Amino acid sequence: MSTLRTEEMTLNMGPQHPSTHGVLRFVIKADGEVMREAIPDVGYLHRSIEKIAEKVGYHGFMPYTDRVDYVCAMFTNQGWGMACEKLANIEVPRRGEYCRVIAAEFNRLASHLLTVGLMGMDIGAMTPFLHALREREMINDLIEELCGARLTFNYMRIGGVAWDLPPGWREKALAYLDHLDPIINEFNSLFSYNKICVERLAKVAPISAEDAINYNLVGPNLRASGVNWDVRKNIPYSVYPEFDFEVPLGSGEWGIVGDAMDRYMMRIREMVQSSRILRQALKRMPEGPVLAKVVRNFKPPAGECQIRVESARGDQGWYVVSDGTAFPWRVHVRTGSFAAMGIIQKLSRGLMIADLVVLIASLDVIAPEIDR
Amino acid sequence: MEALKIYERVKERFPDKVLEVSEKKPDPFAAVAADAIVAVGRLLHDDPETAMDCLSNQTGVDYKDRIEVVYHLFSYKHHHTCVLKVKLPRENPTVATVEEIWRAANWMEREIFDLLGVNFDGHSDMRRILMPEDWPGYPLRKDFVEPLEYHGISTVRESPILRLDQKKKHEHA
Amino acid sequence: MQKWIDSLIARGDFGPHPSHDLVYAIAIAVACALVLFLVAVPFASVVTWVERRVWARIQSRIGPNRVGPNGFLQWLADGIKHVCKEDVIPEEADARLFKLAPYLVVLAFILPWAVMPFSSALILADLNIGILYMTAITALTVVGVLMAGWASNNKWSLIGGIRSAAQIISYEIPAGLSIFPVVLMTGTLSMQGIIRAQGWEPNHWFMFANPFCFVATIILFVSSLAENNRTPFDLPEAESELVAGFATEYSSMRYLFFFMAEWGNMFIAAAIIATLFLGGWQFPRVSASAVVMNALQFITFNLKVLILVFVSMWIRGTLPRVRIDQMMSLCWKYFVPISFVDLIGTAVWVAIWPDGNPIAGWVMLAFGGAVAVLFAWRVTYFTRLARMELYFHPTI
Amino acid sequence: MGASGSYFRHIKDAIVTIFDGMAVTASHLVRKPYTIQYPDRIAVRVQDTLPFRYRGILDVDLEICTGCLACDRACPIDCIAMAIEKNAQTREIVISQFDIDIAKCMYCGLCSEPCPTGAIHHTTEFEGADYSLESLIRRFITEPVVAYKAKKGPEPDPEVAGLLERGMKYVDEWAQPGSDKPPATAAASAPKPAPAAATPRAPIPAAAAPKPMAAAPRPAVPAPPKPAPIPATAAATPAAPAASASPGGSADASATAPAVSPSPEDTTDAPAAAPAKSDNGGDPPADA
Repeated sequence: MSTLRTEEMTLNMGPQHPSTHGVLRFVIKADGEVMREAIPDVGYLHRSIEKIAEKVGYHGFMPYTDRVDYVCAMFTNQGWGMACEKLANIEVPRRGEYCRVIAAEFNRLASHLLTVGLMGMDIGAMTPFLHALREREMINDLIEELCGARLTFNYMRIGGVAWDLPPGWREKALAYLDHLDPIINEFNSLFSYNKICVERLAKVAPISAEDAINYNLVGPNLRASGVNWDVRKNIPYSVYPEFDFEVPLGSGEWGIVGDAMDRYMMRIREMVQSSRILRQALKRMPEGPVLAKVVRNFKPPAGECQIRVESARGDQGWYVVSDGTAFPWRVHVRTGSFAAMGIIQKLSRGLMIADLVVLIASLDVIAPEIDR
Repeated sequence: MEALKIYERVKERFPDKVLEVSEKKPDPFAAVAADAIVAVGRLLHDDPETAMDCLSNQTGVDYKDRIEVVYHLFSYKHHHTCVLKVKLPRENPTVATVEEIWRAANWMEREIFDLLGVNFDGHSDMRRILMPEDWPGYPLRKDFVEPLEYHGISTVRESPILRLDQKKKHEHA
Repeated sequence: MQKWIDSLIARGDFGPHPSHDLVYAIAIAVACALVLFLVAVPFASVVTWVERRVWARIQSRIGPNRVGPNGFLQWLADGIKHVCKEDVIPEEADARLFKLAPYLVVLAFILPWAVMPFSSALILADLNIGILYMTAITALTVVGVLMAGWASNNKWSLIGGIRSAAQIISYEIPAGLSIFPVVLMTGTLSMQGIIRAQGWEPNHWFMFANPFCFVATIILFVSSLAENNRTPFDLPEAESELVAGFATEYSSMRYLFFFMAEWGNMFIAAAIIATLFLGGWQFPRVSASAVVMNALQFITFNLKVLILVFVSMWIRGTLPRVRIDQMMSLCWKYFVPISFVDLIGTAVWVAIWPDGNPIAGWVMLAFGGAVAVLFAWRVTYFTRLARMELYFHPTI
Repeated sequence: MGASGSYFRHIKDAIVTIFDGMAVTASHLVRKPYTIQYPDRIAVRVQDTLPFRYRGILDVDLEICTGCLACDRACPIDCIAMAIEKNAQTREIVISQFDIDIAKCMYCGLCSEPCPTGAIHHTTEFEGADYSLESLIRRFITEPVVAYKAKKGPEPDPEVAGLLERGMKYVDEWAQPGSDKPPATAAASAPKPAPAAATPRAPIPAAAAPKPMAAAPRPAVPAPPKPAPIPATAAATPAAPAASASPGGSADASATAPAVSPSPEDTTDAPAAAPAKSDNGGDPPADA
C-alpha cells in the first residue's frame, strides 16, 4: 500500500493575531492541527528602554520604567527605585514602603485579573474576560485616585513614593477588597472550575521543576512547577516580612504538576493572597513621611547592583551599573516574560494549535516585557 | 553561602582563571578568564555545595575600552547568588556559550549578541532577537549611532517646538 | 394553499388557460420569498441584536443601544454597513469557489424554511419526510464552509474549513440518532405529524415522555450547537486561534451571508427541537376561529424557539471553547453511545407502553421542575454572593 | 471500575460545573451594567469626576509662573520649551517662551512636581484629539510676560491670589521629601521664595525654589530648613532671601548652577525643525 504523501504546513501566527498578547510572532510548523514546533519571533515592541536609561538620568527614567511592563508598572517602578536606593544606600521611610506595597499589590491584583481574564478570552469565553476587566477597572479607579494615572503610574520615586494616600482612600480600598473576595469565588464557579476550562488547561504543556529552573522561569510559572520560591518571602524586601501570607504552589490537582491549569490557578490563588496582604497593610499603615530626602540631581556612587522584585510576572531583576555621574552607565531588566518565551519553543512540540494559545496565556507573556 | 566564599572556592579550583574578585559595593563580583567561563560555570552548577542551578541574569556592558559579559547565578537549593564577569576586547568579542549548562542562556546570549555584538561560540541559534536581521551596528554599544533612516523610514521625528534661545543661535550661525 | 390557488385559477385570475405548473411555481416562489423576507432574514438579523444585548448583560455591559429604540435597529445599520463595504477577493484565492461558498451556506439556511411548521396551517410544504429533509439540508452548510476555507487560499481559513467539516459531519450522527426516538414513538417523519402526536401540556411533550427522550433532547440541543458552529463548538471560526477561521478572507456582503446563515441556523435548530420534543405549535383550543388559533399557535411556536435561541446565546456567554480532539471525543465517546442507548431504551419503552406512560410524563416534568428550582437557588446564591444591588431592566 | 468510573465522573463534572457557570451568568442578568456611556450619556462630564491628582493635559498659569525653569529641566523627554530673559534694571524675569508639545508629553508629572507655585499642573482634561501634530503644541506665551514674584505679605491681586491658592493646593498633594504628612494642611509648600536675587544666566530662582533642579556637583547637604511654615492660603512670605533655602522641601540640594538639561535626546536641536509659528498661532491653554 502506498503511503499518503503529507507535507508539513508552515503557519505564521502574528504579529497581528488576537491571542498573542501584544505583538509576538510565531512561526508554526504544523502537521494538521498538531504542531511540530512553534518558533517565537520577538522584538516587535522593542523600544530600547535600556538605551534610553543611559540618556535620561535616574529620576527621569522612572516614567520609562512604566513602559517596561505596562500591565504591572508599579513593580517596574519599584524595581528601579530599589536599585537606585541600593546603589546610593537610601532608606525609604516606613510609610513610603507601605504605600509601595499597597500600590504594588493592587497592581498585582490588576495584572492577575487581566491574566486570568485573557485566559478566558484565549480559550473562547468572552464573559470571564469582561468580568475580570470590570474588577480591574475598579482597581484602576483606585490607583488613579492614588497617583493620577491608570496604566503608566510613575507613582514611585527614588526614596519613596510621590504621593501619600489621599484622604478616605483606605476605606475605599478596604471596601473594594470586601467586594473582590466573593467575586473571585464567583469567577471560579463561572470559569476556573468549568469542565471545559479544566479539560482545556489540565495536562497541557507541563513544565518540570528542573526545566523551570533551567530555563529561568520565575514567579507564578515557577511556583506552578512546585518550586517554593517567592522573592517576597525568600529575599525579603520592602516591608513584606511584616505580613502574613502564603506562597501558593502548583499541586497538580487537575492533572500534572506544572501544567497550564496549575499556572492559571496560581494567579487565582495569588490574588487571594494579595488581598490578604493588602488588608494587613491598609490596617497597619504607620504614620510618617513617604519620601526620603533625595537630591534632585541624583548621582549614586560608582558601583553596580542587582535587585530582584517579585512582580506579577515573577522575579524581575534590575541590574544597574553606575559610574558616579547623573546618568546610569548601564541598566538591564531581566523580566519574567523574556524567560518564559524562551521555553515556548521546547514546550510547543506535539501540542495542538489551540494549545499554543493556552500555553502563551498560561505563561502570562506580555510583549513589552519581552522586548523592552 | 556568601558570594565571596563562592569566589574563593572557584579560586581554589581555578587559581589562575579568576582574574579579580571585587569588593565593589553593593554587589561583589568575580572576573573570570574568558576561556574558563564554561568550566567555572560547570563547577558552580555541579558542585552540590554551590549548586548554581539557575542563570538568573546574563547581560553585557560596554565600558568603552572593553565589553563585559555579566552572569548572575543563583541557587534555588541554597538561596545564594554570585556574579561572574568576563572581560572581552571590544574588537570581535567572543566567548563560549553556557547554553549547555543553563538553557536560559540561549535567549539571553542572543540578546547580548544582538545589542552588544558579543559572539557566543557554540551557541545553537545565534541570530538577532530584538532588532531586525539587517540592522546596522549594535545599539547598546556606547559608540552606536542610530541610522537616520531604515528602509526609507525615518527614525527621527523632528520636534515641532523650537527653543527661542536655540533658534537665535541657529539664526546667528 | 393548493386549493386556494386552484380556486383562483378556476376563477380565471391567471388568464383563460394558464399552465398549472407555472402558476404553482410562481406561487411557491412568491410564498418562499414572503417567508424569507418576512421571517427568516429579519429573524436572523434581529437575533444579532438580541444576542449582543443578552451577551452584554451577562458581561456587565450595555450592548448596542444607539441606533433606534434601545439599539433595536442596530442590525439594519450593520447590514447597510456591510453592504457598503468593499468586497475584497484575495488575488490568490480561487475566485469562483470563493464567490460561490456564501451562497451555498445561505442556501442551507433558506431551504429548511419550506418545512417549518409555524402553526397547524402555516407551513409551506408538510413533506412526509419533513424531519429527514431538515437534517439533510442543514448539513449542506458544510459544503459551503469547506469551500470557503479552501477557496480563500489561506491556511487559517483552511484549518477552519476542515474543522468545520469534521465537526458538522460528526455531530450529524448523534443529532440524527436523537431524532429517531421521536420517530419511533410517532411512526412518522412529517413535521406536522410529530407535533400532532404531542399535546399542549408539558407532560405530553416528547421531552418528558420518558427519561431517554429527555437525554435525547439535551444531546440534540448540544449537537445542534456544534452543527451551527456555536460556542462551545465555535472551532471553525475560533477567533483566538484561527483569527476568524473560514471567514477570515471574507468581507462585505459575503461575510454578512455567513453570519446571517449562522444566526438563522440557530432558529432552524431550535425549531427542530421545539417540533420534536417541545410540542411545536400545540396550544389549547381556546377559540373556534381558525385564524385566531393559527395566530396563537404561531406565537407559541416562536416563543418556544426563541427561548431555545436565548439558551444558546446564554451558553455562548458562559462557556469556553473545546479543543478539536475533545470535541471529537465528546461526540464519539459520549454522545454517540448515549444516543444509541436512548434509541434502544425508547424502543423498549415503546414496546412496553405503545401508547406512552402518563405517569412517566408527570415524573419527568417534576424532575425538570426540580432542576429549575435548583437552578433558581444557585442564581440567588450567586446574586447574594456578589452583594450587588439587584437591577431589573429589560432593555436599559 | 476506574475507566467507567471516570467516564461517568466526566459527565457528572461537566453537568455540575456548567450548571454553576450558567447560574453565574444568569445572575448577571439582574445586575447593573458597569458601562459608562462616555461621552454623551453621562450625568456628569468625565473630566469632573476624575480625582484631583489625575494627570491630564498640562496647563500653565502664567500669572504665578516664577520662570524658574524647574519644569523644563525635569522633563525627561523635553516636551517643554521655555525661554526666559533677565531684565537687568528691574531685576525681573521675563518669560518669552513657554511651549508644551502635548503630542510628545507622556503625562508623567515630573514637571509639576518641582514647580514651586503649582503654575504648571495637570488638568483633568484628557480629550486632546486633533487633526495635526502642530495643533497639539500649546503655546502659552503670546508676548513676553514678567514672571511672578512672591510678594511681601498677602497677595494683593485677588485673581492671582486665587490662582496661587489653587497652585499651592496642587503642590501640597505631592509628597514632601522627608516631611511628615498630611499634605493639605502642612503647607509645607508655603510660599516659595520667589526669584529674588538672581544673577544673569544663572537663574537662581531655581536655587531658591524648594526643589531646585540644578545639577549639584555632588549630593549636597540639605540646607537648613526654614522654620515656621506659613499657611499656604496666606500666600505670603517674609521675603525670604534668596540664599535661604525653602521651607518645605529643603531636602534638595541648594544648587549652584543650572544644570544642562538632563535629556540628551534633545530633539529641539534638530535643525530646521519646528515650523515655529512666530506669532503664537498656537492654541490657548487646554482648559475646558
